[in-house]
Amino acid sequence: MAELTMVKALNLALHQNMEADPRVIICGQDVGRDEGVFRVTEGLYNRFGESRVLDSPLAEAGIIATSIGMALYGLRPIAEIQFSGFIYQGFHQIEQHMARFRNRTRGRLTVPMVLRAPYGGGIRAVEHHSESKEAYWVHTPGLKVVIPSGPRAARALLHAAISDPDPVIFYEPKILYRAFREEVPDEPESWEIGKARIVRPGNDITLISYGSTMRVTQEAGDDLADLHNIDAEVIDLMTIKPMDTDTIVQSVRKTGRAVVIHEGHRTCGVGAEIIARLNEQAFDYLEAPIRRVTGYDIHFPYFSCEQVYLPDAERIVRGAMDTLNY
Amino acid sequence: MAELTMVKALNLALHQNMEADPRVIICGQDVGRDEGVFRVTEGLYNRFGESRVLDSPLAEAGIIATSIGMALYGLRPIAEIQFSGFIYQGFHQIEQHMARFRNRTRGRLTVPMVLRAPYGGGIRAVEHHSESKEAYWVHTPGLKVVIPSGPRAARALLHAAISDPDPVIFYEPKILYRAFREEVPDEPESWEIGKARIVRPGNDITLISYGSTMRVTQEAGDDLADLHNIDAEVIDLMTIKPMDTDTIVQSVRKTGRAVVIHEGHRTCGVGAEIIARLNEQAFDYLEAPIRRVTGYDIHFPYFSCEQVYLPDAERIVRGAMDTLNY
Amino acid sequence: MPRRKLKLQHEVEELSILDVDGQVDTALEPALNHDELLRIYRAMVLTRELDDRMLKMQRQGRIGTFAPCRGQEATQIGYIYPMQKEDWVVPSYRAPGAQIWRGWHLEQILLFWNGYEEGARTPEGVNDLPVAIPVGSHPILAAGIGMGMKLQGTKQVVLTAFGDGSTSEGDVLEAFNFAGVYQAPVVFVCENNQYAISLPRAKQTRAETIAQKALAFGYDGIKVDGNDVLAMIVVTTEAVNKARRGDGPTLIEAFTYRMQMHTTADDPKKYRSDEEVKEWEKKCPLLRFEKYLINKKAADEKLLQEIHQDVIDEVQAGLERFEKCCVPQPDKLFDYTYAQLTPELQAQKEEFLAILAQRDSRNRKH
Amino acid sequence: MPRRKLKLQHEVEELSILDVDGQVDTALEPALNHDELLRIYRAMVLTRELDDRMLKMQRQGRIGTFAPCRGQEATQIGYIYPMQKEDWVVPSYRAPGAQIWRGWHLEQILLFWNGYEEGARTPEGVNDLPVAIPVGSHPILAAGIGMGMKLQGTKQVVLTAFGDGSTSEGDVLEAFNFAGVYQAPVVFVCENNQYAISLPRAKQTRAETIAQKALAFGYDGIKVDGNDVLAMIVVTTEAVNKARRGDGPTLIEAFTYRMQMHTTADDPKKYRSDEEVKEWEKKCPLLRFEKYLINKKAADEKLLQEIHQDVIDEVQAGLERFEKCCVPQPDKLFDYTYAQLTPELQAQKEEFLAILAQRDSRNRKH
Ligand SMILES: Cc1ncc(C[n+]2csc(CCOP(=O)(O)OP(=O)(O)O)c2C)c(N)n1
Ligand SMILES: Cc1ncc(C[n+]2csc(CCOP(=O)(O)OP(=O)(O)O)c2C)c(N)n1
Ligand SMILES: [Mg+2]
Ligand SMILES: [Mg+2]
Repeated sequence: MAELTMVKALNLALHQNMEADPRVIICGQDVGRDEGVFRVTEGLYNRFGESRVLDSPLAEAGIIATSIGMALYGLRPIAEIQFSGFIYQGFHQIEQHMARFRNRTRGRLTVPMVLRAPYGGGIRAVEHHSESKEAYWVHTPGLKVVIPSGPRAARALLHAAISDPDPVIFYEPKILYRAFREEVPDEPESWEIGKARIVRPGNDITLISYGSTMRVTQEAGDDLADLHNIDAEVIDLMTIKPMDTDTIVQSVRKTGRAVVIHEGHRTCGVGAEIIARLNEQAFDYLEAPIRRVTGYDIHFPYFSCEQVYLPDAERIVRGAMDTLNY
Repeated sequence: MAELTMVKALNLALHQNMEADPRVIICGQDVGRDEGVFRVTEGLYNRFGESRVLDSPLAEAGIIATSIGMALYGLRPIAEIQFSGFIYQGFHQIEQHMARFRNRTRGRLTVPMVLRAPYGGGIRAVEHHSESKEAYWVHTPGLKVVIPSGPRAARALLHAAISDPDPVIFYEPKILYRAFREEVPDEPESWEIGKARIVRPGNDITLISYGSTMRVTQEAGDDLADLHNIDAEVIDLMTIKPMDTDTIVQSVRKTGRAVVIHEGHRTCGVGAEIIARLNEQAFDYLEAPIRRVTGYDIHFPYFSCEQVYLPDAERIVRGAMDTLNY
Repeated sequence: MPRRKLKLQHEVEELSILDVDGQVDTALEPALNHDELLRIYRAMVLTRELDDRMLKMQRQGRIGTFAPCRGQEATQIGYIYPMQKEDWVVPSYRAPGAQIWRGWHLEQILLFWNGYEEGARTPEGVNDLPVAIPVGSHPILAAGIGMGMKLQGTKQVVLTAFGDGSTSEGDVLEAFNFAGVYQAPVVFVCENNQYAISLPRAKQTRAETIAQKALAFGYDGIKVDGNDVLAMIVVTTEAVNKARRGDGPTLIEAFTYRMQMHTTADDPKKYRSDEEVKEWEKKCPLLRFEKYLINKKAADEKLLQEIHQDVIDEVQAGLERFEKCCVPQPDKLFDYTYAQLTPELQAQKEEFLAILAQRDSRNRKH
Repeated sequence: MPRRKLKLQHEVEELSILDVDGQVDTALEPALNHDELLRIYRAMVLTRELDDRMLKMQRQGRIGTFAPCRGQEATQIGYIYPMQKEDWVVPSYRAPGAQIWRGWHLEQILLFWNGYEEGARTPEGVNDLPVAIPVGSHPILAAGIGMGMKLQGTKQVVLTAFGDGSTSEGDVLEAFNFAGVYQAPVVFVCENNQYAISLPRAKQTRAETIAQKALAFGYDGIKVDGNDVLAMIVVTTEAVNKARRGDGPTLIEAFTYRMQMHTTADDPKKYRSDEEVKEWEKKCPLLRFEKYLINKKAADEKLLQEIHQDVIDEVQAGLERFEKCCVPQPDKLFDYTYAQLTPELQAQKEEFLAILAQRDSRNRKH
C-alpha cells in the first residue's frame, strides 16, 4: 500500500500490465523519452524500450488507427491522446473502426485497446485543452467509456480496461492528476467496468456524477449535511458506458430527488441520459424535476473565465436545494 | 407552385440562392459534373460553372475546412458530404473551427456556411450509409442543426440556413428524398430556424420527432386515432439545435404524455435531451414516463436487417399505448 | 551559401512488361511456370465472371448495389499473388478476386453486397481484414498491422489496396507516414483506375503520378501498368521481399481503368466519354494475358475454354450457396456489439425481441 | 515495356544567403534599402525581447503557459515581410513577431496566453486568422481562403505557417493537396524547428526534408536556412509573387531551431542535449544579421543599441496596456456562441448570471 496521486496510480497500472503481458504496448505523442506531458508514462520507456513504448508522429488519427491495427493483429495497445480536445482528429477512426470491428466481423476480429486522454478544465490551459465531451462516446455503440475520480479507482479501472476484450475510452480528469493522494494496493487490483459506487449513502437526495466533478460533488454532499441538514446520497458512476442504471435507479427510488453533475455541455450530455433513464425507471418515485448542474452550451471559455464556467460545490448545493424546495 | 420531391425542392433552393447571391458557392464530392450522387445539385454546374460549383477531392476534412476558410474569407459555401457517415473524417474541423470562430474572435470572424449531408437508413445501402448521429452536433456549441421532413420544409429551411449568419448542419433524410411530393411555392420561401411545428394537433399524447421518422410518426398519429381512438398531437421539430422547447413543453403540459421518436441511437440521443427538458419544464404535468422509440444502441445493421432496426408506426403506436396505459 | 537542387534519396520508377498485344519484355519477364501462369489466369477469369454475374444479379434485385471491378483484374490478381498465407491483406472494396484468392468464400462477396455481416467475417485461417467502406480509412490500419509485425519481429508482410481518390484522404497520407517512420513491412497498392466516382485523377491531385507521393514520406514509389499482370507480380514481389527483409514500405501505383460504372447506382455517361472507355478496352488485361499464354504455349484455346467453363461452374456453385445463406438473423443483431451483452443492451434486446414477436404473430394472422 | 526512372516536373531546392558569420552571398542578396533592413532588424529584436519578457512573466505567474520562439525570429520576420496588407495570414502559435508585424496589438499576444479571447480577436483592418491551437488544423483553412481568392479572381495571397510536427497531420497534407488542385495562391511555410515537443524531426517522418513533401502534390518545395532572414525574404517573396501571378502554391521549409522549451510547461533536458543547443546558439539569426548590417554600414553599434532601447520601451508599453486589459468578463461568455442568443442560451445565461450574482453578494459579505 502506498499513498499515490492519480498520475502515479495510473503509472503503476501501466507498469504492472506491461510487465505481466508482453502484448501490452504504449503509443502516443511524447509518451516515451519525455514520459508524457503529464508524466503518466514515467519510467516505461526506460524499462520496456522503444519497441513497447512508441513515440508517435503528430497525428491522432494515425495513432488511433495504427493502434486499432495493432490490436487487430493481436497486441493490446494503450494509446494516449495528449489532450481529449484533439481526439476528434481521429473521431472517424473511432466511430468507423475501433467501435465496429467486433460487430462487423461477427466477433471474428476484435479491438482490445484502451484510448487514454486527459480531459476537463481547471488548469489554466489554452483553448481545446479543457474539453469534457465524453457524451460523444456514450452515444457511440461499441465503446466503453470509463472515467475515474481518484487514484485508487484510476489504477483499478485502467487495469480492467487493459484486460477488457472491447475498446475502452479512458478519460482522466487532469485537474485531479495531482490533487490528492490515496492508498493504492501494491498488488494489481481490478474493478469491474460498468459498476457505479455509492461514495456517500444518504436518504434525502441523490447526487450523481463522475470523474472531474466528483470532488465538488462530494464537497456539496458534505455542505448539504453541514449547512442544510440534508442527507445526500452521492454516486460516482465511474463507467458512463455501459451505465450502472440499477444503482442510480435504486437510489432515486429511495430519495425521490436527484441532481446530475458534469462538466460537459448540458444538451445531449450524460446528464440528459441519466434523466431519461430515471424518467423511465423511477418515474413514480420522483418528487421533483431532476436538476442538471453542468457545463453550459457554450464553448469552454478561455481560462480567465474557466472557474465560473465549471460546476462547483456551491452550484451543486444550489441545484440540490432547488430540487428539495420544489 | 409546383409539386416537388424533396430532392427537387432542395435543388430549387440551391438554384435560387446561387442566383441571388454570388457569394454562394457549392462544393463536395461529385456535386458538379455528376450533379451529386442523389442529384440534389442538378443543373448547378452547367448553370454556374466550375468557379461556383466545385468538384472536391476525396477528403471530407478538406472539404469542410476549405469551406470554413472560404466562409471566413467572405463567401457563403454550401458543402456537401456525400453521406453523413463520412462527416466524421472532418469532425475535428467542425468542432475546433467551424463551431468556434465567432466565439474565439468575439464576433470578428464568422463562418456562415451550410454543411449538407444525407442521413438515415432504409435504402439498402452498405455500412456507414445509414447513420443518424445528429446528436453529436446537438451536443456541440456553436452549431445549428436543421433536419427537414418534407419537400416544402426542406426548401424553406435550406433557404434559411444559407442566409443564417452561423454554421448550420443540414441533414437530409435520404429515405424521403423521393418518397413523396409537396406543393412548393415558386418564389423563395424561408422558414425560421429554431421553430417546431405541430403537424397534427391533439390532446391525448404528444409524439415528438423530426426528419426521417416524421412520416412513420404521422402514420402512427393516424393509426392511434383510427385503431385506438387516441387523439395524438404530432410535433415536427425541424430544428434540433436550438430546440423549440416552448412548443414541446406547451404540448406536453396539455397532453401529459409523450413519446419521442428518432432513428439515432437512444443513449445520449436527441430523445434524452427532450425528456430532460420536459422533466425540467413540464414535470407537474407528466402522467407517465416519456417513452423513447429510437434506434437501438447497436451499430446500424447491414441492410438485410435494417427494417427491423428502424422505428416504424407500429413501434410508435406500441410506445404510445404503453404510455397511455401506464 | 548556395542555391541548389536537393538530391533526394529516392526516385520514382515506371514499369510495364506485357504490352497490349501480349508481347513480353523478356528481360523483365518473371519466371513463372505454366501451372502458376494458369492459376493466375484462372483467378483473373473468375474475377471477371463473378463481376458479370453480380451485375446481372444486381439488375435483377438479387443483391444490392455493388462496385464492379471489370478492367482491374490484373491489378488485383497481380498484387495478391506474392502474398503468403501468414501475411495480412487489408483489401479495397473493388477487388473480390483478391479476396477469393486469399480464401474468402465466394458467397461472402455476395453476402457483403447484399446486406449481411457474414460477408465481412474474415474466414478462419485467413489473416485479412474485411472490406472497409469509408474511403481511405483502412490503409492506416494496415500500417498499424505492419507496426505490430515489426514490433513482434516476425517475417510477415501486410499489403493494402485502395483507389486513386483515397490518396486525397488525410488518413492515407498518415498511413504512408507511419509506415515510413516505423519502417513497417507494408506494401501500399493504389488501384489508380482514373476515377473517384466522377472525379478524374487529374482533379484529385496536381501530382503527375500517385507513385511520387512516396517521396514525401521517404521511400520508393513505382508506377506500374495495372493491366499487365506480370508487371504487377514483379513489382509487388519486389516490394513484399523488401518489406520482409525489414527495409520498409513501398508505394505501388497500379495504372488501370474502371471499365464499368463506379457502383451500380452510378451513371458514368455523365462524366466520361464512350471513346475513352473504348480506348481502354483495347488494353484489356485478360486479352493480352491470353495472347501471352498462347504465345508461350502455356495454353491453347481449348484449355482456356475449359478454364472458363470451370470458373463458370465455380461461380454458379457460389451463387447457389449464397442464395441459401440469405436468411436475415435479426435475433443476432445485439450479440456482437460487445463481448458480453451489457445490461442496457440486454434490456433493449428484450424490447426488440418482443416487438419482433408481436410482428411475427400479426403477420402469421394475416 | 521498359523499366525506367520517372522524370518529375518539380524539384526541391535548398537556399541560404547569409552565413553564421554574417557573410553574404552577393549574387543572391535581396535588394533592400537600409530603412527596410532596419525595420526587419527591429522586428526581430522585438520578437526576441517580447519572448524574454513573456518568459519572465510566465515564471512570475503573470501570464499562463506559452510557447517561446527564441531562435525563430528570422523565420517569422522573413516570411511575413513580403505580405501585403490585403493579403491574409494564417499564423502559427510560435510567431508573435509575425503577428505584431501584421498589426496585432502586442497586448493581444499576452492576452491570448493569459486566457482572454480578446487575444484571438483579429484587429479591425487586419486580414488574419488568430492562432490555432490544434496542431496542423489551420493550413487547410488557409487553403480555403486561397481558394476563395482564386474563385473571386483577386490578386491576394494567403500565407500560413506551421511546425515540422504538423506535417504529420492528415489535415496539413490535405491542405497541400487542395491548394495544388485548385492552384490556389497559398504560401505554406513550415517552421521546422527540429522538434515537436520531444519528438525530433527524424522520427516525425522518414523524408529527408519537409520541402520534398511538395512533390507529392505537384508543386515546388524549397528548403531554406530559417535563421537567415535574407534567404527567408527571398524565398517567400518568390513564392508570394508566384502565387499572385496565379501559378499556385509553394511549400517552404524554414530550417531553424527552437532555442527554448516547447512551452513553459516543458523540460527539454529530457530529450535533447545541451551540446546540441549550444551548436545552434552559434547560428543565432540576430547575431549574424547584426554583423551583416554593420558590414553593410546600414547601422553601427549605437544605432543597434537605440533600436534595442526603443523596442524595450515598446514592449514595456504593451505590457502595461496588457495589465489593464486583464479583467475577466464573465457576463460576455454567452454572447458570441451565435449571432443571436438562442432561447436555450438565454435561459442558461440567466441561470449563470444569477449564480454569479449570488457569489458576488456572498463575497461582498465576507
Ligand atoms: C470517407 C468516404 N467518403 C466518401 C465516400 C463515398 N465514396 C465511395 S467510393 C468513392 C470514390 C472512391 O474513389 P477511389 O478511391 O478512386 O476508388 P475507386 O472507387 O475508384 O475504386 C466515394 C467518394 C466513402 N465511401 N467514404
Ligand atoms: C492536434 C493536436 N495534437 C496535439 C497537440 C499538442 N501539441 C501542442 S504543440 C505540439 C507539437 C507541435 O510541434 P510542431 O508542429 O513541430 O510545432 P512547434 O511546437 O515545434 O512549433 C503538440 C504535440 C495539439 N495542440 N494539437
Ligand atoms: Mg478510383
Ligand atoms: Mg517543431
